[in-house]
Amino acid sequence: MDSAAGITVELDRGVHVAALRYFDADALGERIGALLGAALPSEQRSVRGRFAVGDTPYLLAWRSPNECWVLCDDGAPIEALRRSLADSRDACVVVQTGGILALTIAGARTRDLLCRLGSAASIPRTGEARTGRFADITVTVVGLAEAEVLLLVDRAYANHLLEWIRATIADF
Amino acid sequence: MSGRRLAAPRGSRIDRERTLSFLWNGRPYTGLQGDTLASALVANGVQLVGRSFKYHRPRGIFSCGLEEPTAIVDLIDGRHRTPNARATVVELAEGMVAESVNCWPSVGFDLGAVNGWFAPLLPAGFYYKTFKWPNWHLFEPMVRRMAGLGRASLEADDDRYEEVCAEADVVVAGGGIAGLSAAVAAAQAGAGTILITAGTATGGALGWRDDGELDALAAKAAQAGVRILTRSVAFGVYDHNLLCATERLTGGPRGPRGVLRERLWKIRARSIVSAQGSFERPMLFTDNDRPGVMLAGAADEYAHAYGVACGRRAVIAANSDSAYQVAASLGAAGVEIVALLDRRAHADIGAHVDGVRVLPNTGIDKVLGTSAVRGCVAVAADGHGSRPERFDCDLILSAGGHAPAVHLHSQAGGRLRWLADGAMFVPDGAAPGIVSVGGCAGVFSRDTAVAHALDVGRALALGFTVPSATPCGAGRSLASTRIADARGKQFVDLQNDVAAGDVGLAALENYRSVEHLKRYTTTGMATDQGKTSNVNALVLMGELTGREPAEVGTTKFRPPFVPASLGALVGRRVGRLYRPLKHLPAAEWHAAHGALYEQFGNWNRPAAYPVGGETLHAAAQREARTVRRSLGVFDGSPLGKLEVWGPDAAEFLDLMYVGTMSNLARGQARYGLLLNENGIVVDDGIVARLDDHHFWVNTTSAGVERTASAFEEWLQCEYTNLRVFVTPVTSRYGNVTLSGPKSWEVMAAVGFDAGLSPGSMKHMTMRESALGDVPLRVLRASFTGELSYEINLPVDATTAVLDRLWTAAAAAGGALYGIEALEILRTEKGYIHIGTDTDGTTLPGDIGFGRAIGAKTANFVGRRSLLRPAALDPQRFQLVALSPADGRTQLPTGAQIAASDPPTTPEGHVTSSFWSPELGAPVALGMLARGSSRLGERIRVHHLGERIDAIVVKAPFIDPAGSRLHG
Amino acid sequence: MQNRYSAWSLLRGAFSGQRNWSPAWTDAAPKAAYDVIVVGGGGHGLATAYYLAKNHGLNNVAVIERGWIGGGNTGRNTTIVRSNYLYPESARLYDFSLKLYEGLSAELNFNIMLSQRGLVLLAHSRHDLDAMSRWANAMRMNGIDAGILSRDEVAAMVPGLDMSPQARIPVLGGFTQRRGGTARHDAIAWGYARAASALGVDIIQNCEVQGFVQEGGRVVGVDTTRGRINADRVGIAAAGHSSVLANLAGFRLPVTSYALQAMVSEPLKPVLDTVVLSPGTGAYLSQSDKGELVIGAMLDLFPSYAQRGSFAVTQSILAGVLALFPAYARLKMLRQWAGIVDVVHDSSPIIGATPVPGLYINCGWGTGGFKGIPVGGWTLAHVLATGENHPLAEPFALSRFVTGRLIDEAAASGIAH
Amino acid sequence: MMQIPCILCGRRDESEFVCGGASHLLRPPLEASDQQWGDYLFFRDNPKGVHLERWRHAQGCGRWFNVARHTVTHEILSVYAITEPAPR
Repeated sequence: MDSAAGITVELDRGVHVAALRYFDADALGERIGALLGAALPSEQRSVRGRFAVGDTPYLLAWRSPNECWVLCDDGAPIEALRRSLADSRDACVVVQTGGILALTIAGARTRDLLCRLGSAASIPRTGEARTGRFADITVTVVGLAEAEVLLLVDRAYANHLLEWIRATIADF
Repeated sequence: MSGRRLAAPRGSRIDRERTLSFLWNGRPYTGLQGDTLASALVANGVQLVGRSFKYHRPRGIFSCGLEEPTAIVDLIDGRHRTPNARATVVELAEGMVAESVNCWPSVGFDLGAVNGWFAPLLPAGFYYKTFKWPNWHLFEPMVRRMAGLGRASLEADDDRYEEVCAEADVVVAGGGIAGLSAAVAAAQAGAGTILITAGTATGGALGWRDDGELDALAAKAAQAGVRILTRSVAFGVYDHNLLCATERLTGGPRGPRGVLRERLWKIRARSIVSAQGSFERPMLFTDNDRPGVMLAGAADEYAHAYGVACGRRAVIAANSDSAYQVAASLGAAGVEIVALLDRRAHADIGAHVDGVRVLPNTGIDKVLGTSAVRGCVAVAADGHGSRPERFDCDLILSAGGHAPAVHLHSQAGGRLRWLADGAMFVPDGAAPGIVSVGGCAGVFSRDTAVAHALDVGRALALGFTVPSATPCGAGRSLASTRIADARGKQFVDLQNDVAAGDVGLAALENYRSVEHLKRYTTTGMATDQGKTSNVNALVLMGELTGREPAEVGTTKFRPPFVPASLGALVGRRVGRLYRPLKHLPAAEWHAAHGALYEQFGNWNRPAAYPVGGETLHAAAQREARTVRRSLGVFDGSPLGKLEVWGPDAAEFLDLMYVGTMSNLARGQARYGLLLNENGIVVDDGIVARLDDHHFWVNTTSAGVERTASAFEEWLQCEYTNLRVFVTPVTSRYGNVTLSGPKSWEVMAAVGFDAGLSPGSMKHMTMRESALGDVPLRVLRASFTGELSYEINLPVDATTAVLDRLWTAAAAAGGALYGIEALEILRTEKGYIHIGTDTDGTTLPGDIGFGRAIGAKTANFVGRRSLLRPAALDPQRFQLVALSPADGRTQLPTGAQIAASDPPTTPEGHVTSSFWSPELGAPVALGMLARGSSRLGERIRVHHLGERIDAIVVKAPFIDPAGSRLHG
Repeated sequence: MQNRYSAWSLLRGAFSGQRNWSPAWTDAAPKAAYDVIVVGGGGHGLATAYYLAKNHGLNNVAVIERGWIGGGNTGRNTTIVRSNYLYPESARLYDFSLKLYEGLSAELNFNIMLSQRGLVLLAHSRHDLDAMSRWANAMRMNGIDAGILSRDEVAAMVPGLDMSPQARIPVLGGFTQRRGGTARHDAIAWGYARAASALGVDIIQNCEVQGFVQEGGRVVGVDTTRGRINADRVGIAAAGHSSVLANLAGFRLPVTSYALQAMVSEPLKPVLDTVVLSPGTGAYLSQSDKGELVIGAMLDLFPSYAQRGSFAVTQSILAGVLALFPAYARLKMLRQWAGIVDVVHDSSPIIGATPVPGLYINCGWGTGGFKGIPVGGWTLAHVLATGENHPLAEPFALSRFVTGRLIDEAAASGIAH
Repeated sequence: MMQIPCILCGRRDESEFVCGGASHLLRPPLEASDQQWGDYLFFRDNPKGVHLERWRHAQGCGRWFNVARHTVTHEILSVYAITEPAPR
């Protein structure tokens, strides 16, 4: 964990991530509604809910019209989701755990940090998931609360992002 | 030594209680908190601060702001130098060290001043006319030494810079009264507003004249929530209303890590308000560059804002009503105004001043004094009338009118018009997204400026458009600031030493377009970017060529409005943050096992694992030999990995790759070559079928993003009917590759499933398996020609599995191997490396894929390009294997193949070349004209003058039957 | 009658109060007809006119310029001249150009300040080293000077480079063409204009071509903002605006116009003697005789006719410069601008006939037009005068985009890894 | 630096996108002549004015879409789906 006045940054090692891919969110809605208990997120939105089985909390983050990321602290529900779609010709689940890393940033200066990483237009409001250019790389930022965001980044670039963040908050 | 500190209450910006010491040209001085370096120098009576660019004439402080042409200094802090700082905007700090530029040995005695003696030989553009014989090379080194201003240090800058992005409804550039008014009105009407101001507080250059209104506005701004950036200058307007500014940070004391020195602001605004005021235009008179000649408004600002008098007795040379205000104001501050020489006829003068002798139709004929002004001689400006009159003075103030700072307006694409009355260029209507207020709109009447700015602020907040301001308040000025029949040098561009005569020469020689004028004479191209010289230059050109200034026009205004430091423009993108470098999931493990890291593409990868002081070469030889004899362990994690899924995935991959993928059985894998639409080979890889509609695609490490992008583009833009997803999974999977005859033996020892054994799993197949609870995707494919297993596994398990495999491999006599050994191994087998053995001209037929294409019926990307005449040319370069004729001499990579010595047309080149530890001889690949039909032929390669004979041989060099692949 | 430029003429100037000088070129009003019209008053167009008169004895020639001569890419580039090209066709073309440059100050009696201080290409990886070995050897085979530099040699030639072990962009060595360097860009335009004008060529500024007059499918003249001008041979040398003119004449080109940025720092005492190119970062720079660092960028990668340049590209190129030269962070950017370059798929020029008989073109130089000015003019003049493409230009005909015989100088330095 | 209105994500900085060049090119079949194939591969209108081109929100949602943009002012007149016909 890194911190400075008004901000903490923490790499979340335990998170499981999968890409849920679908041709048509509406058509798929019914099929996985039973599993997720919620509709897939619309453009640039994120959805929080609990898996029907096991009541495990998850977060869905919109990536594109054909993809959203499923985040969960447990791998089992994601594997269950993958298996339940295994015979589908309309959707699939690609596990990305370890390949996509999650950083939680919280504190009053969260927005100050984000606007030192990327353009204001790419910074999400609470409840949004915006993918954009931060620290010159692609990052999906999920607005969890007023002063709390989740950053999702390709593992290969996570170091770069963390170094940029550390250099920035060292000057806070 | 005529400058001096005035008594309080003069000096609204300084704190007389806080003294600061500084070094100027090696001598200690003191100034006050709030001083600029320039104001402190003036207060200390320092008048000579620099030397001009070409003639090395003595120069003083000319202005009080960012338009400064002559007081250019180097700042020195510790090991670092900041060259070419403008003393007029450098905030004085305790311990500051500054020195003059472009003079040697000292600013007082500068040997470069001999140039001044030869000035008649050095008119504008003289260098185009001479130094040709015998050769410019003889003269150039001398010219280079003479040129340049400050000195740069070659020590890496350890200060830091950062970039901040912001959005605003309204951003106001300029914190003077007009800008502040606009910002307050906008914020009060509900707009998110940012105000950018150069000073330490709002108020602008005329802030010291405040009567309380500014303070009231500043309070309102704070109340309305205007975000104010002080010490900041907006330097550029870019597409779609992006305003960029730099903010100077004071940062506190310098620690060992340096300081955060500057901040770049990138502000995307719905509306931009330009309120950057205006620059005073100097008068053109003979020797108008002498220390002690300066802008009138600047002397006024020094007196009132810094409590510094620039002289005791001043003569004002005027072409503008503003001079009268300065006369009164400076007189009140204790500077004696000897005379006000107004170049205009009596009828044009719209102001007056009590107690000052005003001479209409009068200008300066000459300035007395060289390193300091001692006086001047005045004559009738129109060349008729009274006889010359001499004035003793130590200060000459130049008040030629004003040039609105139309820069941001013009950068945004706004047009300009010439206002004959005020003799100035003003915005001609509004440019999209930007409105000018105050001085930069030509509005010099304070009340009108405030009223207009308030309207503008309010309207922009509410989304209305506002009519442009009507310029007013400047009075009448003449376009020309020069007297008739001026003799000697009247400097137009003070820093670049461009005199009126140079403009005349440009006119005479037909360099009449304003751009030719600029380029031929270099006027306006100095570090002050022509802020005080451009209008005078083009007015003069107009006079000389019978054109109005509007016809001559201005050069284009481009960012930056003021020079911006490269560090600030780059922000955090320095050092490791310049470009992300990717690290292996098991990076630390490899480091602990002796990896010698090198960058390959944007990956940091082990080139080899030297032991016991081995060189890279020796290590790679040992590693390659070990792979062939027993086994090697390789981290292939960077290998590109894509999952291609969907009902149409097979059809799609057929369209993408040269090879056919739709007839792969489940679990089978095939080599694929990817072309661009022009038929050029751009990537290769292996496609494995996991399920009917599910494929695993390996690409090259560097090519994965390009390949994934190409797939997406074809899917989204051309094959829109295909139902396929391409999901990159490179980072999700680690890849540990075992290669060598003992590969399976070691895997079996570690406990891998027996179903993976060479007996039950064939070459070019993929199996899903598991090691304990670690799920695996194991591919049998080989880039070494040996029995190989590419074990793809969840990335977080990479280090653990790698460690287990290595423990067993080491016990079996194996080696870790890096990229260099891999290159040796694949070259021995004649396997190509795209981008090394191929280039931007290589077609699949050139590397042996002609027959595969013939067999395929389906279309694929780039196929039509392979039917053009160029693709069918029998002379094409084709991939060959090469051996040195003597069996010993390694063919250098990049060597050219040609039968005769240069100059000649090469018929090929060596693309990959290594020493084979297995053969004890060199092996090489190359591209050779008609290569595939030249087996056994003797060729000659050329490398930097050296010639080596070689034989075209059959690939591969090792195991032609390919039996080793199968274990 | 023009002055001859020399030290003596300057001395006469000193004694005459600089009143002895004549116009460098004469501004002409358009005549009704010419033997040849050259559209475009940049370096290429002016050189074409000069060589038409000089090499082919054609003096009844007009150069038509929309704005002011040398105001396009000729006056907006980073002034680098070099001939380090990979393929024999390009090597011959560009080296012919460099050789013409080497004699140009004397030939034009105008100091173009050709400064062959050498250029250094930086190798940032072993792949780069191999590619540069190929490059250097290819050049040597084509009879052009080239050499390989070790890491230490690069460090000695280019002070200030970050050679530390932790450098993000390591420098492993390099490649040099010692005859490479810079020339004064404006002087090329003015020098050719002056020499062409002296040979009787009409230089017509502020005259925009609005259409090509055709009869029986052949070009017979141009319509301009200053009226119709007849000529049955017309050459186009308009760089980034070539497509606009081609569209007027009724055909398309394999060209896309992009903004290419450049910028200069404030003038400094000498810090950099050679031209430095870093293909890995996209940055290239040199220090002008005035002391400014002249920095070139990669393209703004979207079609544009705006001579501005995107700030994102400015930042990215300066980041590349600072990655190589960390000390330069304290320097300041003084000016930034962009030229509109005519980019062709294979980064090689197009010289020769167009689909319209009588109309010839010289374009497609993309980011490298400045170094090609002399040969571009030489070969366009040749085809205008003789109707036959010059042998040097033959491989660069428009037809290669149909046959596929591209001369790929962009990708020649290697693509995928 | 422009702002490109992504059809899904709204206005974002130009640096998040890549431009794919002219839109609405018709890909000829294998049987096309060399001339037709060359026209498709290389020859472009390259207008000084409104250009119909495709962009991808590469560092965002990854979508390709069409943009009508002026090549001098860089003003964006419209954005529309990649499958939509050219606006008249």
